[in-house]
Amino acid sequence: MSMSSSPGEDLLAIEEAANNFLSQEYDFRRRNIYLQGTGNVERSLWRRFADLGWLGLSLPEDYGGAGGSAVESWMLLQRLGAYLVLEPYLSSVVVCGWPLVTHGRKQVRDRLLPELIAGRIQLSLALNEPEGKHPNIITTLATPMDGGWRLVGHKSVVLGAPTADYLLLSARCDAQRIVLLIRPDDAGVMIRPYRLIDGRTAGEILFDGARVGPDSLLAVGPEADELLDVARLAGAFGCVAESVGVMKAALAATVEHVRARRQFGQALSGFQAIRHRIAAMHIACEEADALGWRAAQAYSLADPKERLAAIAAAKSDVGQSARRVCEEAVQFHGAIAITDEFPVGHYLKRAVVNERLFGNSELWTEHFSKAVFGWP
Amino acid sequence: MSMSSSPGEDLLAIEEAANNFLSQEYDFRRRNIYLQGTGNVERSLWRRFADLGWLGLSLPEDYGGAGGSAVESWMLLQRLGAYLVLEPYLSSVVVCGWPLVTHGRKQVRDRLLPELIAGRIQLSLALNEPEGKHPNIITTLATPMDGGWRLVGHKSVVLGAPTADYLLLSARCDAQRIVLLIRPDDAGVMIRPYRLIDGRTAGEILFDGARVGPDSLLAVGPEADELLDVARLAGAFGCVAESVGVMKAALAATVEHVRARRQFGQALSGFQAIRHRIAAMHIACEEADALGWRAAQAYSLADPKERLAAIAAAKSDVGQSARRVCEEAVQFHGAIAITDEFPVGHYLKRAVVNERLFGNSELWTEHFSKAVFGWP
Amino acid sequence: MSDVPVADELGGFRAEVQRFLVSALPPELAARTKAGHTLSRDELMFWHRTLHGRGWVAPGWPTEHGGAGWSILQRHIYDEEAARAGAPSIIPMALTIVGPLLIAHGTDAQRTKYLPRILDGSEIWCQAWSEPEAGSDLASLRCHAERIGDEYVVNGTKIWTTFAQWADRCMLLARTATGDRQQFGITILLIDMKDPGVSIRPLPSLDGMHVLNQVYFDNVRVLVSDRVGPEDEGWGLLKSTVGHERILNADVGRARALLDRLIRTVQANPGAQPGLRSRVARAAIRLRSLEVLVMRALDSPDPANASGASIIKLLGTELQQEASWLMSEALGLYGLPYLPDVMQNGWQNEIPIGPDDAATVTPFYLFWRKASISAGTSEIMRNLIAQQVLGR
Amino acid sequence: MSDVPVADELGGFRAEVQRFLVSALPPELAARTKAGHTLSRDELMFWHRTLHGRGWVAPGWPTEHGGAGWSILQRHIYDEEAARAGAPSIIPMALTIVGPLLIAHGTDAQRTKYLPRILDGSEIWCQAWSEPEAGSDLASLRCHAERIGDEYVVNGTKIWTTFAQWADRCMLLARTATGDRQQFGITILLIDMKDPGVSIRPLPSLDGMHVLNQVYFDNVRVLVSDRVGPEDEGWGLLKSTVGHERILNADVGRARALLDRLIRTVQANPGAQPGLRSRVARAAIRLRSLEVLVMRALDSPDPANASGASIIKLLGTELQQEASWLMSEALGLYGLPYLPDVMQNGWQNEIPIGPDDAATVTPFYLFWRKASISAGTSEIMRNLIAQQVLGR
Repeated sequence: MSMSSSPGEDLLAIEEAANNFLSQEYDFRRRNIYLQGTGNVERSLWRRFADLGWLGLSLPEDYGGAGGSAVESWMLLQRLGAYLVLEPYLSSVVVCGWPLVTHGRKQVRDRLLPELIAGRIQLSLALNEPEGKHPNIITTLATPMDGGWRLVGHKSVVLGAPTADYLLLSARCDAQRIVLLIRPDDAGVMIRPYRLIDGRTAGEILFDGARVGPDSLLAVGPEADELLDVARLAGAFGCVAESVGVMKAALAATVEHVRARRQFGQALSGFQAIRHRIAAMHIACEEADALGWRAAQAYSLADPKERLAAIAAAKSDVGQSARRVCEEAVQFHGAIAITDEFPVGHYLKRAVVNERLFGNSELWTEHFSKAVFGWP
Repeated sequence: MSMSSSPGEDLLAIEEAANNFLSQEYDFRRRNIYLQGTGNVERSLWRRFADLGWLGLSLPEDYGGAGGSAVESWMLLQRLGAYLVLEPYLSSVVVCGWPLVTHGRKQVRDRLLPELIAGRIQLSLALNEPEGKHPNIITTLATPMDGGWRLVGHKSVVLGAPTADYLLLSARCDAQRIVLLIRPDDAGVMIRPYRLIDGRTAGEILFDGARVGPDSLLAVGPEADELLDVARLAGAFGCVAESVGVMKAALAATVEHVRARRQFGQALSGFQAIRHRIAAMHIACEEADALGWRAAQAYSLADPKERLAAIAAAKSDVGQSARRVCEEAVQFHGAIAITDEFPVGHYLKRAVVNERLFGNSELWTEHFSKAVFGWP
Repeated sequence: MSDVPVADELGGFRAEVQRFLVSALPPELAARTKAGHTLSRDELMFWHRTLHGRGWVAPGWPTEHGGAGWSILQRHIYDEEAARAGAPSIIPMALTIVGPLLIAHGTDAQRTKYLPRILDGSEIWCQAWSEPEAGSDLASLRCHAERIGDEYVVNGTKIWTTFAQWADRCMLLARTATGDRQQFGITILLIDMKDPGVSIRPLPSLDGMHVLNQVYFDNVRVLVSDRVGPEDEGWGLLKSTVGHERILNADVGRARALLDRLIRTVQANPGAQPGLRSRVARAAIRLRSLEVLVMRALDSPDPANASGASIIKLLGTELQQEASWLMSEALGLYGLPYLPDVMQNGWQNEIPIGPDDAATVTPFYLFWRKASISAGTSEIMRNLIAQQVLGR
Repeated sequence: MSDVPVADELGGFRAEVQRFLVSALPPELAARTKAGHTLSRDELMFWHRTLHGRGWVAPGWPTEHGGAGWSILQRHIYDEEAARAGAPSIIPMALTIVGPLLIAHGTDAQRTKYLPRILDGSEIWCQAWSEPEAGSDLASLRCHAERIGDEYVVNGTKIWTTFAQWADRCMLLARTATGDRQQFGITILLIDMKDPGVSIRPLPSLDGMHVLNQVYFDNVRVLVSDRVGPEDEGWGLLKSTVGHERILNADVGRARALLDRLIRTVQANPGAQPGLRSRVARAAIRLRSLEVLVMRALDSPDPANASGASIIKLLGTELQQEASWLMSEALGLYGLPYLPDVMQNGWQNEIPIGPDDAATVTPFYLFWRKASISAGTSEIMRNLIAQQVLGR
């Protein structure tokens, strides 16, 4: 198949539309108001995301989506990052929606995806556990009982959990992995909600003998493994896309600042040491954008190893470099960027969170080495 | 005990004397002439080193030395690095001489050390083997035979081997390690000599059934282990000291160059990006000097763990930072530094070799973690 | 981690400091400091008064003014031991700047009026220096004081004023004249924060805490008797007083406390990745070199102007920033929740989310990006270092 | 490593290049190139003539002048495949600079006289641009040409002249006038290296090899008919011609070949440390991003001036330097011996010291520090990038 090196006009149109909407409805002042909310009042915005076609952008037309591929989401997610959008788009649409296109019980998918695309529900993947860093280790136990399951365990730092209508829960059942679809208000499910440092919601989920019925089964065994793999890759890719948007926004703010701000009789942009470091920030943005774009395109490749390699390469690079670019942005802005009133520090927060979610740079460098060189 | 934070006047006098001699007898032009030699003609210089008191500087007075501690050598070794001295001071005096002060059979030590201090012999430690990076793995076999040993094995990249009068050889004998003192002209010992990229001599040593007599025994078992440990630490420390001298010299040359060289109508030293990077070079030199100084002082500490930690910290840092400072020096000098006629590239060569000898930064970072944090 | 070697004769002093800390520092307070909790005003002032009781609250002041009269080396030793023990850092402005300035350049009346209340903690001070358009280039400040009779009338605004919300008094840099040299025409005034025309806008930091403020002066009247030194000459007075602080600002004691905490975090987390461990070791190695550089600066005849002072400020802050990041990374996902109540009060009756002291770590990392910005940005430090090496 | 995605329509071209390389490139030569041996003049000229036989020796020239008329994308594809196959890089100066310059700005007589002998390899060219006091700031050059009748008389010296020792002819930048703008008054002259007054001083490089030279001109006489373009206007001609080269200079093909060699070295060395492996992976990841950036630049309407060109030059050379260092490091102690004969001729009848191709690695690392210096230093690239981002 033929691949392009940069987004074409159709994709740029998505970017422009997103900018138009977000600059109106999600400027930094409005965002601060949303941030004061409980995390659940913005369903009106969520429904507008649906109206804008964002929720179904890369989901199949059969379910009411636009049938796009990952490159369309690549454009949108960058904007959601750049505007520091708090809604659980990543956790709901990308991490849960994308795997449901191809994996899981068909009845469940056919029911959930149209609801998701229409903006009527939000989803969250309950995967991480407190014990280990490695997401493959699952200790939450699903014991078969009365045709359904009894759940005991603890899921930690679950992105989007507090507002989710459904949770995709990974658990161990006998020697296999299993993915169940449960509701936060199922008996025996307790969520401790909080915000992350970047303002997005997350929570601890405790299962103390919760009981769920037989219809909650989503996938089991190899099917569950694959679903979780797809979800993790989607999560990594989504973090990359958001963070590339974040770092570009941080760079743009910094360029504007150093041109305007004067010190010792000249604009900051006149100091060569600063100029060279801003050149380095720009290069980091270009490299990150190139890797993210390649990862987005890799979603259309038949070769799953190349897809893994492309996403791993991007997550490995962008995690760190987005944070470093944002640290530089803070440094060049000076003390103003240490205040919570000013957007630049929030770019750094978002970059920090995205660097760590779904595996950090070191982990994905290992994934890359394994996929490409066969190194253990 | 009381420790000072910087060298006092007595130590500065050693530095000054070394500078006086080397700037006369070992300027870069003369060095190039020495470099054209076979590697063995400079015994006249070696004997002058003895006359200057350098060979016995940190060796006991009983053997004719000056009875100094490691801090005296710290001053001298930096100068030997800064002047890119080719003589096997490090391999002979530091790597072999220092452990012989405290370890090995007394008859042998009593015979060798006075000869070494008087400049009549050179020594070399045959430790590394081609199989592994880790110096603890010894496969060279010493089989007891007729009261002596039969030797089969291969020692690789042995610093100073081509000019050594005696080799300290590590080998395996039954389940223990053993250190033997052999001569390069012993039957069955073959040396393939070469220069390293920095001009110092080294060689491969092949033992194909060589036979050595009972009097060649230097140490066996735990005594051999200790002797080799002391030698490795001494080698690491010596590389640090040399490289700190090298990086200071590279910085000094760079400072001179950027002040003199004009581009686009101003001195290079007027460009802020260059100024900040030269500040970083200076900081790297200060940090390296501080760690090296602390390591030199640690030789006087009773606590062997702190000595190991101090030397490991220094080798871990200085290996990399000396190379990076020299790479910057080359970059700022431009094309002239790519020519072999100009000293700056030779600083880089020396830094590269010292970074790798006796274990690289990564290895010594691990040693440090183990000694200080108990990490595996 | 081993101690940096220190001359014997101060061993006795170190032991005295240790004894005091053991007896005077409540374990709960030490635990809160070590866990990085945001301390309350009461907690900070409790420790201020405790130090005052021991005569140590103003370590650098001469004894005749109620100070401890310590050398900079003794101050360094105290800082080290205090950080190790988990003693809080008290609110510093009055003790490190205002006091020394008054002692050197104030009038007897000013000293009599202000110093005792600084020492006993009955008045908290802030320093109003930076302005929205004058940060690193402090001399370009514009907040203006006009002399009218025996008063100055101050108009303008100051920013990044630490603890202005608690301050009773303020040391202000105001412009009284403009000329060719920006440094000329700056005057130091002492202001009562309760005076009419003084108002404060809180500036919450990235960690959500309230430390920084913007202060507005709207026709605030100050008696000429509350001017320190001659009119227009404040810049020179200030430069001659701030001196030492750059070395102590590196706060090796705090860096070591941070690193110790980092190492405990990594130890407690056997899954920590090898790359992270290696970076932790590198940070520990850099701390060792910083310790030697600090000792060298302190041993030099004029520590304040020792050529190493800028390097120490730069390295010290970089190292603290690196350690705070590594600690956040070592916590993995548990470094991400934002729990402001827990940052202040610790876990009360709930089961902690993640390790006990996790909540303070990433917010500290975020707030502490400030370290390379305040008290001379890292860029200014590099300019100074380059000047020492290259001239001009 | 996977290929960068490329539009279908060039698949046929790539296959054609591959077929040619398989049939025309002797395996021994490919092996020597891949092992990094220093190739002889005969080997380089053999490959020059082979390419000439296929019509590909001047890929960027228009076909009417005997070139291949390739687009820059085709040239990139050729470079990739050539690097992968182990084809040598031929002596480039005449083909990438002199030829395009004569085609654009030369006279018919100059083209007729010089181009055929460039193409068939019967004349080797060097370019004499830099001077001891004019490196990055090339326009400050001082080598001087004085017009006397229908001749110029050249006096001065040039440095870093690659392969001057083999060159039959030289393209010289000489100063013919001085004025307010340094760029004015530079004239391009074509010189026969056998002319009286031309002499050469070899400048061995850090790897001990002889590639660079200093060239002296002592009253060398050049006919006005050997001037390219108008007097004093050489700078503008040159700038309009050098264009593309910056993207191709990044030489992604070579970077990938280096990285492939690096990965083989690491694979063959199971003791390679985890830190090293992780840095190798990082380099491979950066190569991926460079591939996309190069494709973007090549896809843009004006690749030579695409804003990415400076980034590509900077990243490409950094990546090659990093890969060459990592390869040296992966060899451990066997990266240290200096064996100049083996660098040129490989191991003959001896047992190799260390891995077969170890001898070329560290010398290449040393020599290749040049990559961030020549053809625009990394500092100049950063200046250009900053200008694009920040203006001014």
